[in-house]
Amino acid sequence: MADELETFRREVRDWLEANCPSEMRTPMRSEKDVCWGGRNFTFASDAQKQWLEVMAQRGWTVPDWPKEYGGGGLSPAEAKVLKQEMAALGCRVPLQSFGISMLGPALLEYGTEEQKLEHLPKIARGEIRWCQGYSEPNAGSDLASLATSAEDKGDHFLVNGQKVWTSYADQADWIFCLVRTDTSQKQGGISFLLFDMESEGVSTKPILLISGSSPFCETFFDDVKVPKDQVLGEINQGWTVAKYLLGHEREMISGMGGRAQGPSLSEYALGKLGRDEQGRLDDPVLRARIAMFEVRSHAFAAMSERFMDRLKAGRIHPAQPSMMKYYGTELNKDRHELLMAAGGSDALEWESESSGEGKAARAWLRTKANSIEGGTSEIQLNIIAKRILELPEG
Amino acid sequence: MADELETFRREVRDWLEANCPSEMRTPMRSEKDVCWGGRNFTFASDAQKQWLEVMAQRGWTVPDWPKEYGGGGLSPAEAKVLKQEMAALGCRVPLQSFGISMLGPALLEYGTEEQKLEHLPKIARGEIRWCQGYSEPNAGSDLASLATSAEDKGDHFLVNGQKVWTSYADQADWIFCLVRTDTSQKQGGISFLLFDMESEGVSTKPILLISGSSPFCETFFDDVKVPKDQVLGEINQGWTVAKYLLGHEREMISGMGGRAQGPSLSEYALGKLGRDEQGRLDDPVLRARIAMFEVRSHAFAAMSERFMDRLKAGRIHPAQPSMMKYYGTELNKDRHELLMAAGGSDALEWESESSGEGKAARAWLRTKANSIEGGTSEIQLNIIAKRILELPEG
Amino acid sequence: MPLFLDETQETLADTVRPFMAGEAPVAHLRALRDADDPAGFSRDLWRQFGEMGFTGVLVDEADGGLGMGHVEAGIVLEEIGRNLTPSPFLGTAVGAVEALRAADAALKQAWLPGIVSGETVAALALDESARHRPQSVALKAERQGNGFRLTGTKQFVAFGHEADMLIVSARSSGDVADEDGVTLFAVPRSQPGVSVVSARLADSSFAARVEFDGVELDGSAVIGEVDDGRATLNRILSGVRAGASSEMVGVAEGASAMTLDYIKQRKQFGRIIGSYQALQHRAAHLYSEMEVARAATLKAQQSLDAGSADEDRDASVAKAMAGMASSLAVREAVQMHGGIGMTDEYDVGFFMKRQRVLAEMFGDADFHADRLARMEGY
Amino acid sequence: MPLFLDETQETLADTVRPFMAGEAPVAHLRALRDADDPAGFSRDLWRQFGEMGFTGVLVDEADGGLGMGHVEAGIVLEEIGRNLTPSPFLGTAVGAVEALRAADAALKQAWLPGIVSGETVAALALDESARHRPQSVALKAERQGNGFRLTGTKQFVAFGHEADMLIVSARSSGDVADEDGVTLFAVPRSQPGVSVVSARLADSSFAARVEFDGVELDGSAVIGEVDDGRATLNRILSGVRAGASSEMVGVAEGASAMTLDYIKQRKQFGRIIGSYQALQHRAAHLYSEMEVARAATLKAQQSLDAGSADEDRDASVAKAMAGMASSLAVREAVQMHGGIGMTDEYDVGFFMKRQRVLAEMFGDADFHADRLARMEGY
Repeated sequence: MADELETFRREVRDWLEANCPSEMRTPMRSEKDVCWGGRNFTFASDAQKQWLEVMAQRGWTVPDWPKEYGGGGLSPAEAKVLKQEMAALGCRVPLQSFGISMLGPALLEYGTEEQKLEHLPKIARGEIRWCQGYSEPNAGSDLASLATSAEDKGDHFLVNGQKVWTSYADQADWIFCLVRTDTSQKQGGISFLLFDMESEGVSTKPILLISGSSPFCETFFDDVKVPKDQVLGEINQGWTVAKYLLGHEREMISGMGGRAQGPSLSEYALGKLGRDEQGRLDDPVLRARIAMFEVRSHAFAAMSERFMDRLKAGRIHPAQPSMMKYYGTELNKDRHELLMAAGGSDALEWESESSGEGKAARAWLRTKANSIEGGTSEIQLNIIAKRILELPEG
Repeated sequence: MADELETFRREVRDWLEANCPSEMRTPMRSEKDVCWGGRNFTFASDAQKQWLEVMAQRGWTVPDWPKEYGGGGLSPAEAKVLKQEMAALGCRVPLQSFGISMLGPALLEYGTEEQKLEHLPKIARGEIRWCQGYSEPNAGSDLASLATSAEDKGDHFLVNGQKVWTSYADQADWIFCLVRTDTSQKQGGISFLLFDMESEGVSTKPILLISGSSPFCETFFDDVKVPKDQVLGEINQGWTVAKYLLGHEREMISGMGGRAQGPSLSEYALGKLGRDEQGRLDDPVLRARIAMFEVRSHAFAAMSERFMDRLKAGRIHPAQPSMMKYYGTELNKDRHELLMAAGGSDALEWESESSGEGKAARAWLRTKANSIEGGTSEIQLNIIAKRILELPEG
Repeated sequence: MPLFLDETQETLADTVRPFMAGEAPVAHLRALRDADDPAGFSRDLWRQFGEMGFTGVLVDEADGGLGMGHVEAGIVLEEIGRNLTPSPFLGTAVGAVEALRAADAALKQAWLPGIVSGETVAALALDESARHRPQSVALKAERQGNGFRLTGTKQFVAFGHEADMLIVSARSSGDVADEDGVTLFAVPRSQPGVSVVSARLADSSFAARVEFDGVELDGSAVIGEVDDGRATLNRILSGVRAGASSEMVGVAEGASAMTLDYIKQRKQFGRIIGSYQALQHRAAHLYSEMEVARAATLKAQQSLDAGSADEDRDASVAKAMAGMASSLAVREAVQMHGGIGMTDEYDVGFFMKRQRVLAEMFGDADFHADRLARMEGY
Repeated sequence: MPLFLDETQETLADTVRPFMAGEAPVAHLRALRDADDPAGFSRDLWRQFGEMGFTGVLVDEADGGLGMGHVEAGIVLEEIGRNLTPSPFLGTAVGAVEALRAADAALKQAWLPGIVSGETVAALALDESARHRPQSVALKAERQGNGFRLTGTKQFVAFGHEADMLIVSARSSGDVADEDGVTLFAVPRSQPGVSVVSARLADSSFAARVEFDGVELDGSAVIGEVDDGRATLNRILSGVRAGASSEMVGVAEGASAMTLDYIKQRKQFGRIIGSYQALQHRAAHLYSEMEVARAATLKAQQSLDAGSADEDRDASVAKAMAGMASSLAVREAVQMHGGIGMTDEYDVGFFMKRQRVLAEMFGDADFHADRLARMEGY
C-alpha cells in the first residue's frame, strides 16, 4: 500500500517535471497570474493555458472528483501526494474557481446525474466560470429574509430581484443562486437555482469598496427565465444546499488570518522605526502592542495547525470553523491596525508611487470586511454560543 | 451677600479653631477612626465623641438639613463654606452614616412630618445607625424579583424573608428595607419599610468575601412585626423611593474610581521594578500597559470633574451616573490588575507582615465587586443603551 | 472654570453647527474627491470661514480676530470633524496662529490679516519622519549675514501644496535631539528653494513632502528668539493636538450618529438589530469612551487657554484618549453597518479614513502614552 | 505529530480526570485552607500521585517512571487546574525531574526514586526578585575545596517550606546577567545554612523565601556541568512554563464550566441570564481565547517533547497566551456570577486566586511578550 503510493509519487513527480511549464513553477506575482478559466477568460500567457489543458486532461484540476465527471479519480491519499509534489516543484494551481471550491461539492452531493454530467466536466476543464448569488441588500447573514423571487411559470421560473457581493459576477458565465420559490415559508421556501449569466434580464454592476476597486458586484435579475430542471436539490429545500456550502466557505475563510499574510509585522516596524539604545524597536508602546499581538498570532498559528489536524482526523465540532473564522479575521484586522501604526504617515498615502498606490492603507481598509463577509463576527459568536456552549435562545 | 458669606466664613473658622479637638484635625489612619454613631458604637477616643457632640449641637453633622430636624439650616453657599473651612483645618467628618447619605434625603422627600421628627434628629445626632436592605439572594439588580414579604395583619405587617449585602447590618440599629406588600404586581407591589433591628425575629450573619472579612451581612426576617406607620412613602410605591435612593447611591459610587485612590501606580511600579538603562520603568510591556492605563485614568479624572461641574449646574442627563459608575469601576479594576502585576510575587502574599496581611491582593480582589455592587456594569450598559442612546427594547 | 461650554461658547456652537452641516457636509468632501480636486479643499469655503470669523477665532481682537481661545477653536473643529469638512483650519487657524502669537508685530502684520480674511492658508512643516518625532529637529538653519539658510526636508505637511506660508522648525545650533537650538520660521512657500511634492492620503486630503534647498531668509522670518523656539513649538503642538482631538471627537460623533440611526432601523432575523443586547452594550461602551474623550479634550483646551502648567500633559492625554475612542467609534461603525459600510457609496468609510489620518497627525495614542510616561518620570 | 491528544494520551486523561475530581476537588482545597493546614497540600494525596504513576510521568522508565513527556504532564496539570488541587506537582514532577535529566546517575539515584514513589517533594528556587528575572542570577556559588559554598536568597519558592530538595540556580562565575557562569544545584533542604520562611499566598498555597547562608555542598550536588547550567535552566523553565499553562487552561475550564452552568440556570428580569446576547458573545469570545490558549499550550509541550528549536519560544507563547485567556476566564466568571461570586462561600473566587498566582509564576504575559520580542529581534 505504502509502496504503491511511493510508486504513484514517483510517477506524479516525473509527469509534473515533464508537463509543468517552467513559467508555471514560479510564484504568482499578482492577481493577473491567477487562472480563473471561463468563456471570456484571457490567459496571461501560453504557459498558463497549456498548464490548464494538460492538468484538465488528466482530471487533476479536481483530482479527487470521479473520472466520469472530469475528475482525476484519485484517493484522498493520492490527492495528497499530488498536492505535495506540486508544492515541492512550486507548481501553480492550474485553475482557481468557485465551481471547484464551492459548487462542485454541492453538485456531487445534491445534483442529479444529468446535472453532474452537464456541469462538472466544464468546471473541471475551466470552460465555465461560476459565481455565487446569496447575499441581498436586505439579507446579509440573514438568508431567511431573502427576497429574490422565482415565480413558477409551468415549464420555467421567472426570476426577479437583486443580489449583492456577487464576486466576479461581471466575469462569470453561470451563477448558482438562492431564490424564493415559496413566500409562505421562511427558510423552507428557498430554492437553489443554476443559470446562465447571459440569460436575458441579467445585469451586473461592480462595487467600489472603501479600499478601492473590488471583485464584488451588484447583480440584477429582471424577468429572467430559468428552466425548471436547473434547480439543485429539492424545490423549496435550497437552504439545505446553501448550508452545506456555507460550512465549506467558512472553513476556507477561517484558514486565513494569523501569521501567514504579508510581511512580518516586527520586521516591517523595525524597518520603519529603527532601534533604541537598548536595541529595541524605537517606539516603546507600539513595541509592546506588537509583542502582545505576536503572542496571539503565534498562538493562533498553533490553533490553525490543531484545527487542520483535527479536521483531517474528523475530530472537529461542526461549529469550530465559526471560532476559527471569528478569531482569525479579528486578528488580521488587529495586525493591519498595527501595520498602519508602524507605517506612520507613509502608510496613509493613497495615490503615490512610493506607497504603491496606497497598498498599506488599502489592505488595512480591506481587512475591515474580513469580519463581515462569510458571516459576520456577531453571527459566528452567536453560533459558538448556541451550538458549542449550548446557551439558550434569547 | 458676598460680605455676609465672608463674615460667616470667619465665624466658622473661629468656631472650628475653638471647638475641633486637635486630634480630630489629623488624617484618619484606619477604618477605626470613622465615627458611625449608633446605640452600640464605641468611640475610638474622647476627642471623637466630643467632636460629634459639638458638631451635632450646631446641627453641622447635616449642615443643610432644616434646623427643626436637627440640621444646621445652612444655605448651599454656607454649607460649602463650612466644608471648605473644615477641609482647610483638616477637620475629620464628625459622623459617617447611611442615615445621612441615603435615608435622610429620602425622608426629607417622602417622609410624613411625624417620621421626619422621629428619625432625622436621631440621625443627625448619631444616635441611631441605619442599614439598607435592598438586595436579596435571587434579586440582585433585579428588584422586581424581590421576595421578602410584608403581610398586612391589620395594625402591623409581618415581615418574612432574607436580604443580602446589607452593609453593617450587624452593627446597625434600624433598617430601611424594601418588602413586597402585593404579590399581584411586580414593581408596583413593593413598599419601603423602616424598622428596628432589635425587633424580634431579626438576625444577621456577616459575609466573608473572597478578599476577606467585609461589612456585608446576610439578614434574616422571621415573623418580624412592623407597625404600619413605618412605611416611607405610599404603600406599594416603595419603588419610587428606592429609585430616588439608587440614583443617589450610583452618584456616590461613580465618584470613586479614577486616580484618587491609593498610591500612584507608576510610582509603585518604579519602586518595585526600578529603571532600565534609558531611565524607563524596567519592564517594557508592563510600562506600556501602565502608560495606556494612565491616559484613560487622566482622561477619566477630567470626566469626573466635568460630571461634577455639570451635576452642580443641573446639566446632567439623568442616566449619566450610569456611565460614570461603569467607567470608573472598570477603570479601578484595571488599575488593581496593574498594581498586582507591578507587585509581582510580593503582591500575592496573603498572610505576612511584609505584605500588610495581603493588602495588595485583598484590595485587588475587593475591586472585583465594584462592577457588581450598586448595579452591575451590565445593568449600567443597559441603562445607557436604553435611556441615553434610545436603542429599542430587545 | 467649570468643565463645560459656557453660554458664549454654546452660542458659537449654535452658529457653527448649522453652518458646517449646511455648507460643507460629507457630500462636499465626496464631491471634491470625485472631481479629483487638486487642492483637496474649497478656497471659497475658506473665505466663508473668514467671513464667519472662524479663521480668526484665536487671533487677538487687536489683530482683527475674535480673540477667543482653544475651547472655541475646538468647537469649530468638532463640527469640521462631524461633517468631514476638508479644510486647512487646524494648521492655519490653530497651528500658525499659535505660532504667530510668539512673533513680532511685523510678522503678525504680514500674515494675520490674510488668515483672518480667509485669503491665506498656512501649513505646519514640523515632521521629519513617518512617525511623529518632534523632539528631534534636523532641518538646518545656518546663519548667513543677517539672515538664515534652510536646508532639509519636512514631511506630512497637511495642505502644504496649497499653503501660502509654512511654519518651519529648524536646527540653528546644537544636536538633533537638543532641547535648545531650535528656531521657528515663517517661510513664504514662494521663497526660492522651497519645493513641494504632495500626495493624496487615504481620507482624500493632501499632505506634502517639502524640500528646503538652501532657502534664504532674512531675520524677519524668525518667530520669537533664535535658538529658543522649543517652548513655542511645544505650545503649537499642544494646540494642534487638542484641536485634532476635537476634530476626532467630531468624527467619532458623526460616525456614531450614522450608526445609531442605522441600527435603529435595520432589521435582521426579524428584529431591529439595535435591540440586540450585544450591540447595545458595545454602543453603550463606545458612548462612555467618547464622553471621556470629550472631557479630556475640553480639559486640554481649557488648560491651554488658562496657560496651566499641565497644558502639555493634558494635550497628550486628550490626543491619546480621543485617538483611541474615535478609532473604536469608526471600527464599530463599519462593523455594525455590515457589508454596506464597506462600500465607497456609503459615507461611513470616509469617517474611518479621516479618523486614521487625524490619529496619526501630531502623534498617535502610542506616542502620547509614551510621552505621558516620560513626563511622569517612568 | 498531529496537534491533538493521541489515543494513549486520551487514555491517560480518562484516568486522571475522575481521579482528580474524586480525590481532590475544590472541596479538598477548601478543607485544607479552613483547617489552616501548615503544608498547604496533602502528603497522602502526593503518595497517591506516586501510586498512580503521576509523579514519575516525566521520569525515564529505566529510572522507574512512566517515561512519558510534557504533553502527558500537561494532562495531569490540566486536571490539577480544573480541580484547584493543591500539589507540588509542577515544581517536583516537571521542574525538578527536568533538572535531574541533566544530572549524573548518582544524583538521579539520590532523588528520583523518592519522587516516583510520592515520598519526596522538590521545589524550584530560581527567582531572586518579586518579578521573574531568570536572566540575572546573583546567588553566589563559591568554590571551596572540592565543593561549593552558596550564599544568597531565593524567593517565590512554591512549597519551599515542605520541600525535601531544592533546585537552585547559582552564579559560579561572571556577572549577574551573564549567560555563562550559572551552575545548578540539587540542595537538600536539611543542609546546614538553608533557612526557609514561608508565606501563605492568596490562593492558599505557600511560597517561601529561602536564605542560603554559606551552605556547603560537595561536587555531587552539581547538576550537569559547572558554569554551564544556563541551557538546563532554560529547559526547566520552558517545562514549567508549559506546565503552568496547562494548569491555567484547567483553571480557566473549571471556572468557565461553573459559570456556564450558572448562567444557564440563573434568572434575572424573568429571563435566563445566559440567553442575553451580550453575555453569549462574551462567553463565545472567551471560548475562542481558551481554545487558542489550549492549542498554544499543547504546541509548546509537543515542541519540548520533540526537542524542537522553537521550544523556548513556544513555551513563552503558551505562558503568555494561557495567562491572558485564563485571566479573562476568571474575571468573566466572577462578574457573570454577580454578588455570589464575590463570596468566600462560593468556589469561583478560588479560581481567580489560583489563576493570579499561576499567571505570575515563571513570568507573566508581559514578561513573555517582551521575551518573545527579544527572541524575534525587536
